[in-house]
Amino acid sequence: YPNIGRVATDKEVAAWDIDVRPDFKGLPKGSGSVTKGMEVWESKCASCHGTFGESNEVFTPIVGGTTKEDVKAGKVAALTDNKQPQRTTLMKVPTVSTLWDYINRAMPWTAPKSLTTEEVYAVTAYILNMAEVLPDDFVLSNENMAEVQKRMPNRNGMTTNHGMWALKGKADVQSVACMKDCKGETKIRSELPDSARNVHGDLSQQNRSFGPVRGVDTSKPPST
Amino acid sequence: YPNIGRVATDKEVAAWDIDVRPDFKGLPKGSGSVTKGMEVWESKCASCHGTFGESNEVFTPIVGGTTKEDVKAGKVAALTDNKQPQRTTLMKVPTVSTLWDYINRAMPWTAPKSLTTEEVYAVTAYILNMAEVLPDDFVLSNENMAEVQKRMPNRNGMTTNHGMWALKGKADVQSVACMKDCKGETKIRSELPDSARNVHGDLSQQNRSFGPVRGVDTSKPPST
Amino acid sequence: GSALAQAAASAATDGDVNILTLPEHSTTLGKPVAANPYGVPSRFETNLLRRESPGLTRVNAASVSFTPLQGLFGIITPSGLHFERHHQGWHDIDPGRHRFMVNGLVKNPKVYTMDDLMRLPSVSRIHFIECGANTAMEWGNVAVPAVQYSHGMLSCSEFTGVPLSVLLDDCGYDRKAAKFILAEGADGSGMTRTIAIEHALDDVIVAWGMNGEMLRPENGYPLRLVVPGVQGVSWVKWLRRIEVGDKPYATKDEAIHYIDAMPNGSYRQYTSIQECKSVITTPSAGQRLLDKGFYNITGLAWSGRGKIKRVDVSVDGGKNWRAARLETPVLSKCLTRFNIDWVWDGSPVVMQSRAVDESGYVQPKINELRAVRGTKSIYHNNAIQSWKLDVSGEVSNVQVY
Amino acid sequence: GSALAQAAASAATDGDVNILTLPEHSTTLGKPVAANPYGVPSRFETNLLRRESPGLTRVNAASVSFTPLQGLFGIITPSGLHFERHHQGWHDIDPGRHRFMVNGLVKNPKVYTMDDLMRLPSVSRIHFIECGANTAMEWGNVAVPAVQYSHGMLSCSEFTGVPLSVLLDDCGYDRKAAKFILAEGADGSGMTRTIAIEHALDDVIVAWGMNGEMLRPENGYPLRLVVPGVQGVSWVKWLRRIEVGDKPYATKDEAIHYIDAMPNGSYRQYTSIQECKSVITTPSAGQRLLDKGFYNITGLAWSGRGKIKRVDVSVDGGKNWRAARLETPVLSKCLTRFNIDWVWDGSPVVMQSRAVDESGYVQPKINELRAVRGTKSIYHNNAIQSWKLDVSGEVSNVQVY
Ligand code: HEC
Ligand code: HEC
Ligand SMILES: [Ca+2]
Ligand SMILES: [Ca+2]
Ligand SMILES: [Ca+2]
Ligand SMILES: [Ca+2]
Ligand SMILES: [Ca+2]
Ligand SMILES: [Ca+2]
Ligand SMILES: [Co+2]
Ligand SMILES: [Co+2]
Repeated sequence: YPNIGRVATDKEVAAWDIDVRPDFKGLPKGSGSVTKGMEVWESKCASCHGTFGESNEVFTPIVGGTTKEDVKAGKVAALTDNKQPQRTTLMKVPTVSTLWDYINRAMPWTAPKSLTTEEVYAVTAYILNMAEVLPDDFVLSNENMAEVQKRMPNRNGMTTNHGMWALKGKADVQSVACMKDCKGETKIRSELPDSARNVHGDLSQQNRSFGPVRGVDTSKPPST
Repeated sequence: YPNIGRVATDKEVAAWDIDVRPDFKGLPKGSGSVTKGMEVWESKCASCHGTFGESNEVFTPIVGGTTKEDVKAGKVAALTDNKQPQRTTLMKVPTVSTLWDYINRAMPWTAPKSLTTEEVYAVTAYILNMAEVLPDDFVLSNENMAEVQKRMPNRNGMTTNHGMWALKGKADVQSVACMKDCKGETKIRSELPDSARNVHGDLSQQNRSFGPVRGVDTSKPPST
Repeated sequence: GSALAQAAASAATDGDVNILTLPEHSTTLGKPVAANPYGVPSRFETNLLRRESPGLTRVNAASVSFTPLQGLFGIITPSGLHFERHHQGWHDIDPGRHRFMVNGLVKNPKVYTMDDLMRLPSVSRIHFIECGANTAMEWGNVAVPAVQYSHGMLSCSEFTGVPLSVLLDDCGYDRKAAKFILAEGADGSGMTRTIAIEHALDDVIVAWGMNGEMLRPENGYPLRLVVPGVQGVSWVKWLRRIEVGDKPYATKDEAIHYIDAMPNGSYRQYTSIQECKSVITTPSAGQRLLDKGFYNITGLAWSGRGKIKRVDVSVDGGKNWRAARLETPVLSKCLTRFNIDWVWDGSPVVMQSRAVDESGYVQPKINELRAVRGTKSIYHNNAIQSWKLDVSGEVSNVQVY
Repeated sequence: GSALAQAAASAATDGDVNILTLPEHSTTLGKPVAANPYGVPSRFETNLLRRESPGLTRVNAASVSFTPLQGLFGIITPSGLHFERHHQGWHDIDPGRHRFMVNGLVKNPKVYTMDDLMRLPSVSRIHFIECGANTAMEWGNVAVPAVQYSHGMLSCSEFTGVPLSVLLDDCGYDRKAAKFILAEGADGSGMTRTIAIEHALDDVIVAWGMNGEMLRPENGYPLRLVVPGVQGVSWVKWLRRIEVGDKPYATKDEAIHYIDAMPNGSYRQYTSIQECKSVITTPSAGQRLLDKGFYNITGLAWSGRGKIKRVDVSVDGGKNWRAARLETPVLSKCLTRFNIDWVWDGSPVVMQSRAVDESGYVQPKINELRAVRGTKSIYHNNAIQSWKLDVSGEVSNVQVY
């Protein structure tokens, strides 16, 4: 394609190529301590995510629901027993690179990409410290990330054994299209709770005032 | 389709079924004189179409370009010799029903469907009188419309001998898709006159400021 | 190209400042969802608008606004840019009070509300609509500076409605006597057009939907006729009535206008089908190429007689032609977008496209059209369009044969 | 139905006053062309809007607005009503300053301007986009009152752009080593998603056009990735970069979200394909039928694995099914609208639709999904949707099995 595009300079690639993979390809050299991370957290993160990463105010909690046993097993038990009311970030995330990469590119939310490399290392360390994955005196660095990965509470929590990635993958749920006198129960198992009827506003205002149907006036209870 | 639509009442059909066909189906009983038509014209039509139907202000002229010979022949000569600068309504219209129907449904332009039946007869008569198709003392009515039709200057001016009506009609122009070393002249026969360059405004403002091309700044002459 | 120049300049050094210095949107929080509950185009998209052609008509309520084909993609016309042609202005009609009537040669003349109509079995189909007067200004010599004005009485949308055949059946139309229908609008002009019963029963739709939502007011809200393949004037807007009859109606717009002047002084009446046509939209007249090198030549082809079979493109004024890629799906009586690779070496070029439809009809040259129909015809100009590219990069409108 | 009542009342006498007394728009002159150079919907079309679901997210710049499927027609989503999902808000980016980079396992890492990209060979294709979290609120019990909220993270548009394969070729990607690509956005979230190279080379488009015009800002203006069949989060908006790599990237939205919780406590990672699904849009929950009699039941079906083969509709809660009419063209990874005739006799009804795609996959019941995936899965709920019609005419959301 003559005269279309041009070769990127090294500096241009460096400016944008910020992704960090699970094998730490892309991870810049550097380090940051838990102590420094606490400073970063309290000044730049806690207002949204809570002092302990527990806040549900702007997003689901980041920290919580993981145990020392999970760190050993690499599988978060609360994901099976469902005792934790919400699934926190640390309960789910299998890879420490994911945290590093995401904080580096997107946090703090209103000033993404404003953290220094040290700050990203530090605050990542601090989050893992809050979750008791890393000790108080830990200094996270490109050198020891692989070791830290081995302590991620849900590092063994993922499977790619399913058919929803490959274009010709096999579906896990196999239904059958019965056409006549189909067996099995056809009972109503769940209905809209009354409390949810008008939560989205009056539906009569969310449909046309003409046509085959009208919107239901959900500010009133159902007529039956 | 159970419970869809309902039968129209006679009055409803009468209120809307106003079309008048070339065979005068739909023409209501009534009449109107050329004299009365002149009143209507001067009070309700002339401001737009001109006192003699000649105005080019809001639309092409209604009257003009037809002759006594055309009335006899039923074919307007100026359509062949192209001596008339513009083709007026009366040069083209083959059917008097068309005038009656259109004036009745659409004129005057800012108050369509406001004329009485008598006014429509009258002003139709007056237009034909201006064109010297009908005499000054004529009274047009549902009874004599068929006679008037026989005096329409271009009543024989139409042909339906073409392939552009039927779904499978035969095309009149048959080109051939030559692919290589095609013969025949490929000369530029006509170019945009300089005077037309900027008439539609500056084209640089009518194209995106990015993409494969830019709009030409037509406020300046071409660069060659 | 200040952006281009800038990019080139900084590229010579460390790189493009637009890359090296992260843009504001990469380092700040953006706007919330539903900031626009009904979204609008970017603030940078203010140039492509429906525009009038000065002097084409004398009053702008009986006039045309043209679709900016020069910058559109694919086949769907954004509804906000659909061309307009009104004869007595447009209205925003209350759909709750709109009524639709079928009368004439039917067992039961009926009245339908919008509620009634929208309960009936509906279909959605993508069709082009072209005004019979599209490209009229160019029957004689070159007259307009851009494809918006030469070809912009052309749009293409997904229309939804009930097949007219369903309604005619519902009213019990007279299968023996019925030969024509009359469609009538509710606007001041009471626009009326005759349609053959075969066509009416074939693929005509009484439509309320356009591109997924209700028709826009300018396009007939809440109801218009869709008459695939036929000139736009028959797609009666603000539709209020269909009459079934046994003779054509010779309405104003089929006895005084939309008639085709022949060289022998006669007029062809009832010419309604829009024959096969195509045009290159980018690059096109009034545009400037910034650079030599690769370009995707792209344009539109359509036929009122069915599907597009092939589009050929010439970049040497018609001596040699190459078949372009047709985008899929190729649908009947619908725009088909074509694309073809091309490298501009900086020399002057005349580019043209030529469409062939499934009936085998080949889009003609303007001189071929004129040989049969003369130069006064106005309507139905489907000639091959030529664009001249100058060494300066400027493209202009020319006629070539 | 005051209009209905009025019509009925007057019909008893001489007829409907809306017919007998000509409406104002039939007796006056309307508005001129280009009154709106970029047109907008009728003043009577103010109810169908993108809306949020209260409580779904805590901040509205990392949230969703839903498409009002309950009143749309055909398959094209009006661009103003395209659903929104932003992670760090939306921006209206200056296209003159926007750059696109390809790097990684390529011979030449390259930078393209919008000018460059839009000169390349382009394609236009109609595809659905569905958020992986569409219908998530209903993995457990019934939670939302209308199809806008249960299924409205779904839209369908004609997208135009350059095939990603063209760009990868242009940069000389490493045919042996390349296994994945990473797509990255220019917004604050720098949205990143991994895509398999087979998919990237298949039908992925680097798109600038949507429904004939440029993308809307909320949908990624001026550039987004189109990844047909795959959940919306991969259709990276405000696209700035593609990296070619040999391993997946486990980005935040593929390691913490858009992972599917299984009953054994594990998560399925890299589940991207949107499996076959359908829903009746009219009548649907939150709507009321005014009357017994004929209705056109209509809805949408789609599959990330190709074309829709069949859609069945039941009006007895799943005991008996009839095949619906599919509107044409039926396109791959595109919405397909279905319609079926139905007469309501006034008794209670549970209506459902069930789609089958060309792979033979049958849209499952919610209990069949749960039997495999449990109730915590959130994403990829493609269960059969049931609507209950009450004797009062009110339709509501229920789960039936
Ligand atoms: C102004 C509010 C705000 C601030 C300040 C903020 N965040 Fe966030 N954070 C959010 C929101 C909102 C999200 C969810 C974004 C989304 O939906 O993609 C989020 C997501 C995250 C996540 C991913 C959680 C998950 O499960 O997806 C991490 C990790 C995170 N923030 C860390 C931080 C760190 C570290 C800082 C400070 C350096 C910080 N945040 C500052 C609002 C904030
Ligand atoms: C306010 C301006 C105005 C007034 C007043 C007016 N007209 Fe018109 N007339 C027009 C315009 C504009 C058109 C073209 C409409 C169109 O484009 O369809 C027209 C068209 C016509 C035509 C059709 C001409 C053709 O060739 O299509 C006839 C006949 C006509 N008018 C007769 C009348 C009569 C009779 C009256 C009075 C009773 C009248 N007009 C009053 C503006 C006016
Ligand atoms: Ca260049
Ligand atoms: Ca990288
Ligand atoms: Ca706090
Ligand atoms: Ca009824
Ligand atoms: Ca009649
Ligand atoms: Ca005058
Ligand atoms: Co027209
Ligand atoms: Co999503």
